[in-house]
Amino acid sequence: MHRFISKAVVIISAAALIFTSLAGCAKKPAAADNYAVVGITQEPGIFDPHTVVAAGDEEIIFNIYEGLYKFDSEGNLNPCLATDVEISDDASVYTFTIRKGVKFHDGSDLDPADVVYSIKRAAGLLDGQGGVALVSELDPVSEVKDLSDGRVQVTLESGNSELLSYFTTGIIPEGYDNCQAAPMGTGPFKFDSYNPGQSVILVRNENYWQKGLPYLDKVTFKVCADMDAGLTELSSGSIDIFPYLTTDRAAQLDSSRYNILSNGSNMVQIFALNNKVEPLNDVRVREAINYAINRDDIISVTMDGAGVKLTTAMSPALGGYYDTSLDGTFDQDLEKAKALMAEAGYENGFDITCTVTSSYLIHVNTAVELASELKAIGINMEIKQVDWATWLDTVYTGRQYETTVIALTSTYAPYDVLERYRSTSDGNFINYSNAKVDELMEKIPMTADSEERTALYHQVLGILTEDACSAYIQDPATITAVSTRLEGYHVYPMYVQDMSTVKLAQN
Amino acid sequence: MQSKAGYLIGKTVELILTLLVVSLLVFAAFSIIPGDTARVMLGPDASESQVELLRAEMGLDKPLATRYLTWLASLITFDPGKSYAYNVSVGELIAQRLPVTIGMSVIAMIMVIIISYPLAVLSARKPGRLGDQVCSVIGHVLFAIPPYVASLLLILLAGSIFSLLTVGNYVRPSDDFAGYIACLLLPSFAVALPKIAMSFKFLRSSIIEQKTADYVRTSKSHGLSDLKILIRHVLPNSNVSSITIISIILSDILGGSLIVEQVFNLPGLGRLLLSAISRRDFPLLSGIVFYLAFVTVLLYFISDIASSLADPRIRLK
Amino acid sequence: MPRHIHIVKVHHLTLSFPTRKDPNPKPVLDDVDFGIRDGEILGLIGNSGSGKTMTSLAIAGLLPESARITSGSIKFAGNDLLEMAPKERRAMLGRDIGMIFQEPSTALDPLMTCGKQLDEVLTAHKDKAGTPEERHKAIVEMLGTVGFTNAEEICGRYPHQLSGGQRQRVLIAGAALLKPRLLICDEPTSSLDTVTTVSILALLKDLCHKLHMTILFISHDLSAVRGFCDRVMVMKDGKIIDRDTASDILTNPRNSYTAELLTNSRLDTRILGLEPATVDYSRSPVLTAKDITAGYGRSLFERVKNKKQTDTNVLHNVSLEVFPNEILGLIGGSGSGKTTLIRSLLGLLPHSGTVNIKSSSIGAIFQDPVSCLNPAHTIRWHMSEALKASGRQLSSEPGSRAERRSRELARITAVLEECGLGAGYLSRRPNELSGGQRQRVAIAMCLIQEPALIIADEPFSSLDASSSAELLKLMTDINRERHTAFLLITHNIHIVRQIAPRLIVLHNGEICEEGPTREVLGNPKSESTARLLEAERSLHGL
Amino acid sequence: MASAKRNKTYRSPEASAFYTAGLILLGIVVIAFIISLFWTPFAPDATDASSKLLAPCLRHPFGTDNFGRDVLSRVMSASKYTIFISIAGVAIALILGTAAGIPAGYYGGLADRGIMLLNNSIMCFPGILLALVAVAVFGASVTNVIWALGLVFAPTFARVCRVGTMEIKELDYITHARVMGVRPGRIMTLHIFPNLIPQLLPATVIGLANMTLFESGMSYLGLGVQPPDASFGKMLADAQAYIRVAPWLIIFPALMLVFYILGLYFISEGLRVSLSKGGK
Repeated sequence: MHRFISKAVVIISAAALIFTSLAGCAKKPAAADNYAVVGITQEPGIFDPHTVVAAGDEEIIFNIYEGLYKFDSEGNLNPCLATDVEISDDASVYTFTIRKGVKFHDGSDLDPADVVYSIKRAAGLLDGQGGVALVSELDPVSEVKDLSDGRVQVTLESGNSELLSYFTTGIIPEGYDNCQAAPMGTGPFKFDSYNPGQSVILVRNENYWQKGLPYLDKVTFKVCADMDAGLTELSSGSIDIFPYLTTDRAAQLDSSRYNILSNGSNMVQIFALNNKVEPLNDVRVREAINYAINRDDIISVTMDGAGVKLTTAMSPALGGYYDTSLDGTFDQDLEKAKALMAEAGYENGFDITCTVTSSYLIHVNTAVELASELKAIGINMEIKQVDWATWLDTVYTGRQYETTVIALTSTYAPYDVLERYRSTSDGNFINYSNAKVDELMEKIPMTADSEERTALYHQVLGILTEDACSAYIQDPATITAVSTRLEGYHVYPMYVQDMSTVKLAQN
Repeated sequence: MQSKAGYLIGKTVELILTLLVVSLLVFAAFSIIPGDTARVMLGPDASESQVELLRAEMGLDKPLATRYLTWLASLITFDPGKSYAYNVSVGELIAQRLPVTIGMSVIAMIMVIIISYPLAVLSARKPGRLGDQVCSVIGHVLFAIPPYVASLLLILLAGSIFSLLTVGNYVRPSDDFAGYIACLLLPSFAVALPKIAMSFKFLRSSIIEQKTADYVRTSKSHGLSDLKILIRHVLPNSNVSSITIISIILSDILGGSLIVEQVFNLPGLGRLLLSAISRRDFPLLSGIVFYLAFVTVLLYFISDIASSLADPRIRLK
Repeated sequence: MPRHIHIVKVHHLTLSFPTRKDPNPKPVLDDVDFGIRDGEILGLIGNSGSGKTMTSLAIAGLLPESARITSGSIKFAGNDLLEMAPKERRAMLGRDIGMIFQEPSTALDPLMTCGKQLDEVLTAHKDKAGTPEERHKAIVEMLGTVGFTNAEEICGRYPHQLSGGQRQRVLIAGAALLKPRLLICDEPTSSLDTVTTVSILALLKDLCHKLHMTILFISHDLSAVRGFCDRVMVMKDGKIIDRDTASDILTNPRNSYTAELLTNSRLDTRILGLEPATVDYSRSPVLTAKDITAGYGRSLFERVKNKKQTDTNVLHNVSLEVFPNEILGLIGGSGSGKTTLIRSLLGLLPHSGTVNIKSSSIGAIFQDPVSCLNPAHTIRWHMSEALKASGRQLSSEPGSRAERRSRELARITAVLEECGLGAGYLSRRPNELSGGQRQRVAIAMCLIQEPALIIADEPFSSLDASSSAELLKLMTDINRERHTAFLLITHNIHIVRQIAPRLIVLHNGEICEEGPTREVLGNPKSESTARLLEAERSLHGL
Repeated sequence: MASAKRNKTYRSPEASAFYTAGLILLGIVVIAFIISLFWTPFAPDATDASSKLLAPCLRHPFGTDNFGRDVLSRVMSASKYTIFISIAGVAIALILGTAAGIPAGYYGGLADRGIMLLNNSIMCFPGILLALVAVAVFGASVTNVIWALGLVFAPTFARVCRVGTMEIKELDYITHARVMGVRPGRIMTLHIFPNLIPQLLPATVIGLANMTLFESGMSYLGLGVQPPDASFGKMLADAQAYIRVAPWLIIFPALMLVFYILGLYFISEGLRVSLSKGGK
């Protein structure tokens, strides 16, 4: 027997040597490289265009589903499956003209019935849905009608001039209810497979209505544990596109192999303070926190300076809607912060927990920097890291937390940004409640005049700042590394990865 | 012959008992979770009816003993339920990830053997010489470097020196077998390094010990050459004592690869495990834990059988 | 090859182990000069470290690598061994020079059958190899020569399936297989019992005649060479200090060292003036054991497999009585069940039958002086532990803690004193004591418990002669003065003859003879007693 | 055996070399730890955006990290967790292991089989797995890490104790004690345990080293010491991204970690050498 074992060892060793030498010689097949691999740091979970919540899922299904309207990389809202829309004067009836010649991934044609089904499903108007809207913003929709002339009429309970951006929600075939397992839309890519924890693979939609698009045969969204794991893969060449990098990490990449694209992200990174828990329910404490932190330092540490400082709930990227008069409100002032703490009865500070998701290094790092800065006014902040799912459950939905750091994404619409500060909003995870804000937010959709609306927005922002409802930190730049192998990638000011325009570099 | 069968039966009974205790341990670990498992899994936002539903689905409303037996039965049929987070059968998920972890472990083990064995034989030829001492010191240092630290250093080296070995680029064995091996080489090496040191140290001292054994003196007095004594007596005897250590090393490698996968971003059991941990996916977690332990128990069982085959003192008692 | 008078001639051999620190150490062999005559059996006697093993290894060419021969030469059949190439020398091993060693239990590769290992001797020497069938025939034949009747079967066995004596025979067969002219035997019998020793010596002598072999026989025991060797050399500190014919040396040692070795080989009790107590056999015995049957259990699996078969018993219905003041001798060969009996009597082993002890405690002392004391603790700890365990602790007595402690100390010192150990030993640890001193502490630990009976299990077997003698004297003194009874287990018939009025002979787990010592030894009725006596006589000449 | 007289001050040169090397390496870490209890150059978690990712210089001998935190201070304070967790964990493992191993070895039979079955079953979980799961179930905190590692390591000690006890209990002095009527509990604690120390000592030291390996691995995975507290594993995990631009972030924690583990290995090796030589 021992002889047998010795022999076996020899044979195995020899075999191993052969394998290793083979592996050494093997060259990757050069052909068929018309693909791209995109790194993502969240486990994808939901592929249903109407129930999707996480931004990480939306950036994938952006390529599968299309809505009646669609954003472009500039943040403009363009007609997509609709060619045109007519909005009634009181903004309560939207009439869409449906594009012709569009095919679903299974080859069937898009017709108005599909649109009616999809919008009804999103708005919760189908039988058996009990009127609960899957896309809560579409809740005001009261009726969807096929006008039989290639147009679809959507009627709202009350006028709302800000609703067009929500008609970007995906259109699916009539009666189709298997979006989770087999996503089916009209987008430039078809769903191929999902390997949990590993990847989502999309393949080219040959029947895409925009002629010539897409360029790539295959797009893989590959799950990386975190940014650093993604960076490792990026430098080894197994990932082509990796968004949401920090500048210092991007700087490490070989510039001959990667183009670094940077863009304002229209995100609002917030140091969220749960307005319902002690001692954060005291506005003076919230103010003190706002005065204690140094936003420039945080931006420097987390984004290597590539971020725009925020003092309020809206990114300056939204142009006129942003109130420039608020700039500089909460510049660091430790004396003032300490005074406010003392006034609130916390001259010796207090202990607090910051629940932050480990999926995003930028937020963890922000929390670490915040903890260090808050020490100066006696606040001892403990950092508790949780995974994304837990964060969503306990912090965002459950609101069981004291503080957290997260970036709020939104469509390119000011209403979407501020909607969450309504006391009844699902997105109001900071438990902010101010009757005046509620009232103003009610009023805005009814207001047709855009200047008047802007003034109302400014008013809301002013109140939010006055209440110091949370500490706003920055609009972090979206930094994306794209392999020089590819071109045509556009960074969107929102959380999407548009792969339709990406193609192999010409050389 | 009868006692050989007896030995086998005894070992098999031991194997089954151990597996039972292992399963009990795993089950207990997930049954004493503070609070309501279903509630913990669903999060605070879930409605009471949702929790009830999951509780019923997971069988949490049944008595502990029933739950254990059901779970045990599902383990035996290799179908331990559905992952809560992925909504896919646990068995399927594990099967998907197995090639990475098993591949890494096998490659690492081969590396351990082909590197440490010849070195140990050479070192043990002249113990105390410079070469031997250099090997021993390097061995100690390697032993003290955690696999993930070794991985970091290797990544740094690999990125700049061996452009052949790509980091984190996992190739499925069905797509390109050579590529599959190639992508696992570096992580396997990181896992193997401290074990190479361990096995070198053990083999070396075992060979030295055997070389001073009385039977070697007898063989010398019979006029056998040193080489023949080494091959026919010393190595087989030291192999017998090495079988146990090899099974321990294999189990360590399995554990080590769980971490190293994370560093190299390979889609193996380790990452599945960590994601199951972070998402509190208990069906998946208990499945992974049990099957990993199962593999180890099996390894020890095989090593026991192997040493009984190799050693007549155990075989023919 | 021409015949020489001396088959081996060692000329002024000096050997040392130089190290980097000490390039010129004291030589291990210092100007050793002797010859081995063709056909003789030459005994080489000396204590460990005397250089006798190095001498034999030098002849065989198996010296450790660090050894350096600084001067001298070794000639074998006229050829200078030290001038030969290593390969040539190796070829001589097995073919011209055979060797057997001390420890037969480890001298065979446990993974290889005996037949295969013997086969290696043949295949290692290509000129003598022949076909497998021829080789097998030669091996079986040689196994027959060394006394195996089942030679074919032995070929297929692994070493662990053989007894010590059998293994030594296999080793002898291996050494003699190619009929070498010189057979070096390095203490081949020191780990064997007396009966086996006698048979192995007889075999060697037989081979010497049959195969015309010359034997170099190395031993530390001068008496073992009696009647076996033709000539004897005595070695001390790397020098040969005495050489003559065997009978001359044994009867008429010419220097003090040889004389000392000679006394060590026998235990001369006559000069000690041992006076055991007189025994009154009408008194009721301190220990009565009836129908003791004991053995070692089988594994759970074996029991499940075969329910009917009873446990393998080592003892069968042994009954014995020990009377007050008595020293009862218990002798028996190895495997006779002595140890099992004692463990049963001490209640350490499950057994059937009854053991009745008319005393609160019995004391026990064991064979091995190394492990008889706990190395982690001082002698004082040992004594007070024994005192505590006996229940005779003084804690219930009046007085403060310090007073009790001092009284306890006084008692401990007194008992140690009685056993010949002064108060200076109190704080010592076992590894600072000699074997004899440790056995004394063990006895003292018994005494402090004031037992009526002490069971002594081969207490002398690992001690040198003077320590044994002193211990023996201590035991008889205790017996006489304290009226403590002893059950003395030993294989040394000589001691039993001197101090034990009554004797039990154990054989195969049964008492085969019992009665007054003089009668039993003077007129052995059972074959096993006779054999024990015979082996004793042939080895020690008593 | 007269040679058993052991000269206590004698050490083989091999053992001395191991001791010296081990104590120097370990000393570096332990001194850093002791100083950190009273003083660190900077507060270990004080960030300073203006001085981030500085290469080693006079002000920051080990450089600074991406938050501008002083790496020397962080390394010093990280040694605290490493040392504390390894000692506390080994203490738990040692207590559990001896409490299970000695009776198992002493009594044998069914009790032994039961204990060893449990023992072997725990050992069947590959290395770090059990600790990870325990922490996963009960949450990541220093206390949980200590308990988990203590539990994982206990079987090793139980094994050493059991085997040692089985050997020792056959020795005459234990038989003697039994004959004298010493109670089993006393035999196990006072007669057997002191004689297990020569075997337990190297096992304990190597246990400290292995526990550190595990702890740093868990911290690396984010399941050990939680930020902003410093631990070697977490520091290395964070430093992975800066492997090229700021290698000092990897080098210093890795060196300290390896020093500690290697120092312990060397000492255990020295103990093994001197105890095995002294015992024979």
